[in-house]
Amino acid sequence: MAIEQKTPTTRPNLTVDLAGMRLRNPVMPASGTFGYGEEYAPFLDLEDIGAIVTKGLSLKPKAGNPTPRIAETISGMLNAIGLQNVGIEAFQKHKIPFLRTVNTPVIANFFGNTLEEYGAVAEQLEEIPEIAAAELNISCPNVKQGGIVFGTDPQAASEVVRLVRSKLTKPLIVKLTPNVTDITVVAKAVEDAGADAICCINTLTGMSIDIHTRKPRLANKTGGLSGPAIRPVAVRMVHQVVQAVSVPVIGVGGIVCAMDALEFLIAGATAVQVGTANFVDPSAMLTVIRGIEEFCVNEGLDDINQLIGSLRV
Amino acid sequence: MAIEQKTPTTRPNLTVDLAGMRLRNPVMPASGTFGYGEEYAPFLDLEDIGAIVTKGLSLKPKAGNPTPRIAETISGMLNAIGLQNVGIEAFQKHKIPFLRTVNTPVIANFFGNTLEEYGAVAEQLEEIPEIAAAELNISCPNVKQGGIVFGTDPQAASEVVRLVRSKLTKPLIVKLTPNVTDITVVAKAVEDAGADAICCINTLTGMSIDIHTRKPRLANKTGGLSGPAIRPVAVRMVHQVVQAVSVPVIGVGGIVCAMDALEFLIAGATAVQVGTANFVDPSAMLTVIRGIEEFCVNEGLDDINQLIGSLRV
Amino acid sequence: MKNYRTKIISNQEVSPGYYRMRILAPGFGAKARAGQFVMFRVQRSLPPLLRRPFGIFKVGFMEPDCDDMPPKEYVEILYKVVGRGTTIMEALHEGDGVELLGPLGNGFDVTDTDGEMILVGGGIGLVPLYMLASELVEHSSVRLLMGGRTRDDILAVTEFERLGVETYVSTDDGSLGEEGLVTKVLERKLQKYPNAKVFACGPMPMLRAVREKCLDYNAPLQVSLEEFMACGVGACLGCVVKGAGHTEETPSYLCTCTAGPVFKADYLDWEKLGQTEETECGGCS
Amino acid sequence: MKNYRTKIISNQEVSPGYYRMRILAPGFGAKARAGQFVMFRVQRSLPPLLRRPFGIFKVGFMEPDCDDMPPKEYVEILYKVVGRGTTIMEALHEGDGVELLGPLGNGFDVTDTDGEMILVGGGIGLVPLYMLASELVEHSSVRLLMGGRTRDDILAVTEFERLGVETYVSTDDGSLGEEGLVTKVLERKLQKYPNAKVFACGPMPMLRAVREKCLDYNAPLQVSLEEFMACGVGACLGCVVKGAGHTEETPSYLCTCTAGPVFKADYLDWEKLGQTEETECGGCS
Ligand SMILES: Cc1cc2nc3c(=O)[nH]c(=O)nc-3n(C[C@H](O)[C@H](O)[C@H](O)COP(=O)(O)OP(=O)(O)OC[C@H]3O[C@@H](n4cnc5c(N)ncnc54)[C@H](O)[C@@H]3O)c2cc1C
Ligand SMILES: Cc1cc2nc3c(=O)[nH]c(=O)nc-3n(C[C@H](O)[C@H](O)[C@H](O)COP(=O)(O)OP(=O)(O)OC[C@H]3O[C@@H](n4cnc5c(N)ncnc54)[C@H](O)[C@@H]3O)c2cc1C
Ligand SMILES: Cc1cc2nc3c(=O)[nH]c(=O)nc-3n(C[C@H](O)[C@H](O)[C@H](O)COP(=O)(O)O)c2cc1C
Ligand SMILES: Cc1cc2nc3c(=O)[nH]c(=O)nc-3n(C[C@H](O)[C@H](O)[C@H](O)COP(=O)(O)O)c2cc1C
Ligand code: FES
Ligand code: FES
Repeated sequence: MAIEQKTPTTRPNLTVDLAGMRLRNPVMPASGTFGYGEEYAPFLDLEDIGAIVTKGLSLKPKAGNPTPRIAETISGMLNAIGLQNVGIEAFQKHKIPFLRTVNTPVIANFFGNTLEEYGAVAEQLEEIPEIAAAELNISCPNVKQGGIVFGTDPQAASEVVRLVRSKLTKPLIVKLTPNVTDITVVAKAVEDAGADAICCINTLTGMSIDIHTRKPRLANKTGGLSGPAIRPVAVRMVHQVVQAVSVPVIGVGGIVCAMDALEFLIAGATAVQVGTANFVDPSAMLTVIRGIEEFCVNEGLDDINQLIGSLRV
Repeated sequence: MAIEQKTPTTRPNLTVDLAGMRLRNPVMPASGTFGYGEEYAPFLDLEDIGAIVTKGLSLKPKAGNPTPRIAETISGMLNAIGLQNVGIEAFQKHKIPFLRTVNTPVIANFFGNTLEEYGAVAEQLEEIPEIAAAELNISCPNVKQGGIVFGTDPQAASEVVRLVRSKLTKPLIVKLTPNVTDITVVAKAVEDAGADAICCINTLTGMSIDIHTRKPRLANKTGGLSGPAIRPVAVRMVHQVVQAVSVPVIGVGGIVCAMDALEFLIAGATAVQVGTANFVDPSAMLTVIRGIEEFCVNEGLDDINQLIGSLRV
Repeated sequence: MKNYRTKIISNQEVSPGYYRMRILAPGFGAKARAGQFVMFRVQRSLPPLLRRPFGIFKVGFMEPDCDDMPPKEYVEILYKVVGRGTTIMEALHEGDGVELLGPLGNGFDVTDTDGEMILVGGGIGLVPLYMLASELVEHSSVRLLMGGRTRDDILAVTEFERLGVETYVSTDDGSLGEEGLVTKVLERKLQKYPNAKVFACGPMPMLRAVREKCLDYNAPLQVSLEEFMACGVGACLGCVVKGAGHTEETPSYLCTCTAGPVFKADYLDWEKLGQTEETECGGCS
Repeated sequence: MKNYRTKIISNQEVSPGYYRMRILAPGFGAKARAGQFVMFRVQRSLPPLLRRPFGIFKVGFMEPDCDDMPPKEYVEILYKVVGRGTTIMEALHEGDGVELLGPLGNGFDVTDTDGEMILVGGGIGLVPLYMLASELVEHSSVRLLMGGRTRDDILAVTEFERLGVETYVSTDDGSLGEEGLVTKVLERKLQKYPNAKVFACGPMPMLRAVREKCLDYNAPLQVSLEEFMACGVGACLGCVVKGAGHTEETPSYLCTCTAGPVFKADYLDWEKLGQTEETECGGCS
């Protein structure tokens, strides 16, 4: 009896508060690597993870890029999906009914190619009750501004966040691109513009060439580098952003196992996202969650929050 | 007889012209990974490689950072050596005598923490006849400008290149940092300021945390990420820079074997540098050179220059 | 579908550069349908990072190791060594631990059993046709037209014959069977059997030629396609092909991993299938 | 020194978590000196990326495989399984191909053979002491003080005895030999032999304690250090320690791989040895 009672009390608390949401644990998928949730339902219980993050949504359906869209690199992969998605309307009609049945907060990742598009999607997300929070991807080229990426310009980033904020009362997470000189400048800009949390990083722009055909491996020439290869860059940026802002930060980039996730948490991330690793192992997130729990037990911590930001410098 | 004669004539030409230098082949070490040349002399014939590139030199000897200075990451490594070097004077006195005996062009990598320091080193390099060319590393913090890195600001980059150019008649290679939003802007700035060639990339800033001690793995907290992990980023940037400028480009970042080097050459690099791979295999450069030659033979090319920039897009 | 963490039963070279690997997979066969595939994890440590897709060649049961054990259910793949992952695979041995996600994807539609069944396989494209043949021979007369560059690329033909399939071999260099392209044989068969249904898997130029012939003779065609895959379950959107009627304005992209790998030929946009096109966007995701 | 592309002769667990690996290395022994090390390439493919440094435990010759063959010259390392690289190493077998760079670094100075020789080894720090002992026993009387946490960390002691070395074992938990720290034994020996010379290798706290005792008794000390290494040949400057007299203004950094791994204790700055300090610069290279 005594032993039986002990087990539950020694299980560490893994719940974290993120921008007004309470998550059962700090582990969620990275947008674009988990479809709309349903795709991975056969492989893991969606009620075991902290949140579900959808593929990036846009106002209208988006066709994406020609193939090849993916290429493997050393300890990483390049992708140039081109943000293919069903569009916000079809999402609500065809994907929400399934998500409604899952007792896990749904975070809708979204984007636009113009300021207006961003605003319009935000308005619609506000109206979908099943969506707990929105994750704003600002790694997209601003077609009106000659294709400069919103997220590489603090001014443009601030503007889009301000607009979206004005349409959205739900928690707003802003996801930053790492392809910038100083990520803290953009982080501060989006915090000032009203972000409730910051997610970093998106993919590093990369390229790979097939030396036999002498063509780029991706039809789009360049693509986004993800996977373990980029983890040191992601950890560095998360650490920098945590120092620079006071809103919570979600760490993402190259997480495969619990040790990787712990680096981000110790650096100060309130939650983490697992991306490419889902492709390698559909139950990767469960392994990460179990490993974090085990680590807390071994370190004698009864609450994950004692770990977050515990970096000794 | 006929066969004997055939062999030499079918050996492809590997010599390339780089900023006024003629190199026997396009493969050289990346600065900081090959000491001052002598360290690797027991392992490979220094007259087999295209050039020797020294560890970064400064006006005065530099102590560098505390240890740990290196940490392994997935398919890469982080370093925060802190640019330890013997200083230009000791270099001339103790390292040049050996280099004089080697019939391979010596490229001196150098840096400063102020504009004046950069200028002063350039003046001294100009006076050392054994030095064929100078490689200007602008990835250093400008101590006078509050530590902003010269190479992340096109203005500052231009200024330092202009100054160095005014002191140096030897070929001037400028080495760029990848930690910028748009590397083509910096590339154009340094070309305009008088660079004869551009070398990219230096290391990506990264960080790794020991989850057990909860400390950064490097005493310096952050360090430079190098090795195969960064290759897709390097290839992308080399491709971008080749499009943006008309001076030759040296490609560096994650090259381990000939296939890797060929990606850069096809993307338009006139030469390549091998860095971290020297640590893994001291004869890595020879393997790369042999592999490039073999590739040319297999592709029926009699001149490496037919390959350079042959990307099909 | 599920992720099997399991072991290799055997891994043998059957022709130069081609291997057959049997993997222990209890419960797999009942779910697997002809034309489906698995995502194989080459090794637990990196690299290579991503899983590799392989068609299901066979499913079945082997004698148990001893009397009181259940028979060992297996899935068998047949693969060609082409790159990094398959080079690691060829060195694997009986008893080595592997991971296998499957069965995945959309298989052949075998509901309509009328008429002659003609299977066209090019090299390693033969793989999904074996299970298909096993199902089809129950109701129909089945012919396999098997093509390859040389005799080394002609695989497992006797096994098809043992099923009762009539087989026709052609090689580019004439080193086995008829010299020339498999479509030459196909044309003769289509002339002979006006009611034939065609099922094809192989390199894109072959599929394209098969498609032309089937259009000429008005024969329904199903093809199995290959695309680069990261996830295999419809999550990454890396493996799409264009559906019939695809335009820039009304795009129709189909996932090879979920809508395929087997498609009815008419559902596809053959215009640019298997060709690389270029665009230029930021390409972040 | 050179890069040996060679094969493993044997790789055996000698105590829980400790392995001895013999590697074929013709011509190695003639160049190797006590205290030197090798850079071992764990595998040809990644990861791990970097080589791992290991002390040279032994060099020697084995019986040839048959009459007409030359005897097989080998180098032997003794390693503890601690992380990714060594975990891969423990699974290696006879005949597996490996690469080995060496012999590298600066070994023990054994020119002065006067007086008693006291070797102090902590756990795996025993490794470089075996070759040292073999050389020293020629001219001097040699004592080995071997410490470890438990009996499992006490290695190869009988081999030292076979050389004619007097050995003293102590363990933290008393599971073998004397209970307590090896420095307790050292103190007794230093009291007894005022002319002793000390050679030590082991964890930093042990080295620090040994250093204190040697200062107390005015005994010359040589220590073998460990630092993270990328190149092993003085090129990367990753492995430095501070030399005696190091200041911010007149810095003196010594490469562990070339100036060491063996240092005369007086040449080192013991203040911060083995401690992590912090600075903050761009840290690009
Ligand atoms: C649905 C499907 C079924 C397949 N069935 C079989 C089969 O039964 N037998 C068989 O031998 N092969 C099959 N393939 C092809 C097989 O997946 C590739 O040959 C294999 O992934 C190559 O791996 P590699 O690491 O050896 O090659 P790599 O070194 O990665 O690349 C070599 C070449 O293989 C191809 N390739 C690499 N990765 C993929 C990928 N993820 N998807 C598709 N092609 C890739 C590319 O053309 C590349 O140029 C199938 C592919 C798909 C999509
Ligand atoms: C000159 C020298 C001689 C050595 N001799 C021996 C020996 O004879 N036997 C032995 O068992 N060990 C020896 N070591 C230590 C040995 O190099 C490490 O235990 C080994 O590199 C760990 O590799 P890993 O991949 O298993 O561990 P990792 O997973 O890389 O790391 C585990 C721990 O090992 C240590 N380590 C990792 N890489 C290095 C490195 N490049 N240099 C130093 N320490 C590292 C770190 O403390 C790290 O926390 C020696 C080290 C040096 C510098
Ligand atoms: C195939 C793929 C598709 C992606 N799609 C999106 C997306 O739609 N929106 C977004 O914000 N990020 C997208 N990303 C980026 C990931 O969410 C994540 O930031 C990145 O992959 C780094 O994490 P990882 O290394 O764990 O994969 C995508 C990544 C991949 C690999
Ligand atoms: C240990 C180390 C030291 C370096 N020192 C310098 C340096 O002094 N000057 C410089 O311009 N680059 C320096 N670099 C950067 C390399 O020259 C090269 O740009 C980078 O490592 C990427 O190439 P790689 O992936 O082949 O290593 C250093 C890199 C390493 C790993
Ligand atoms: S492989 Fe990921 S969607 Fe098809
Ligand atoms: S390990 Fe590179 S200098 Fe010592």
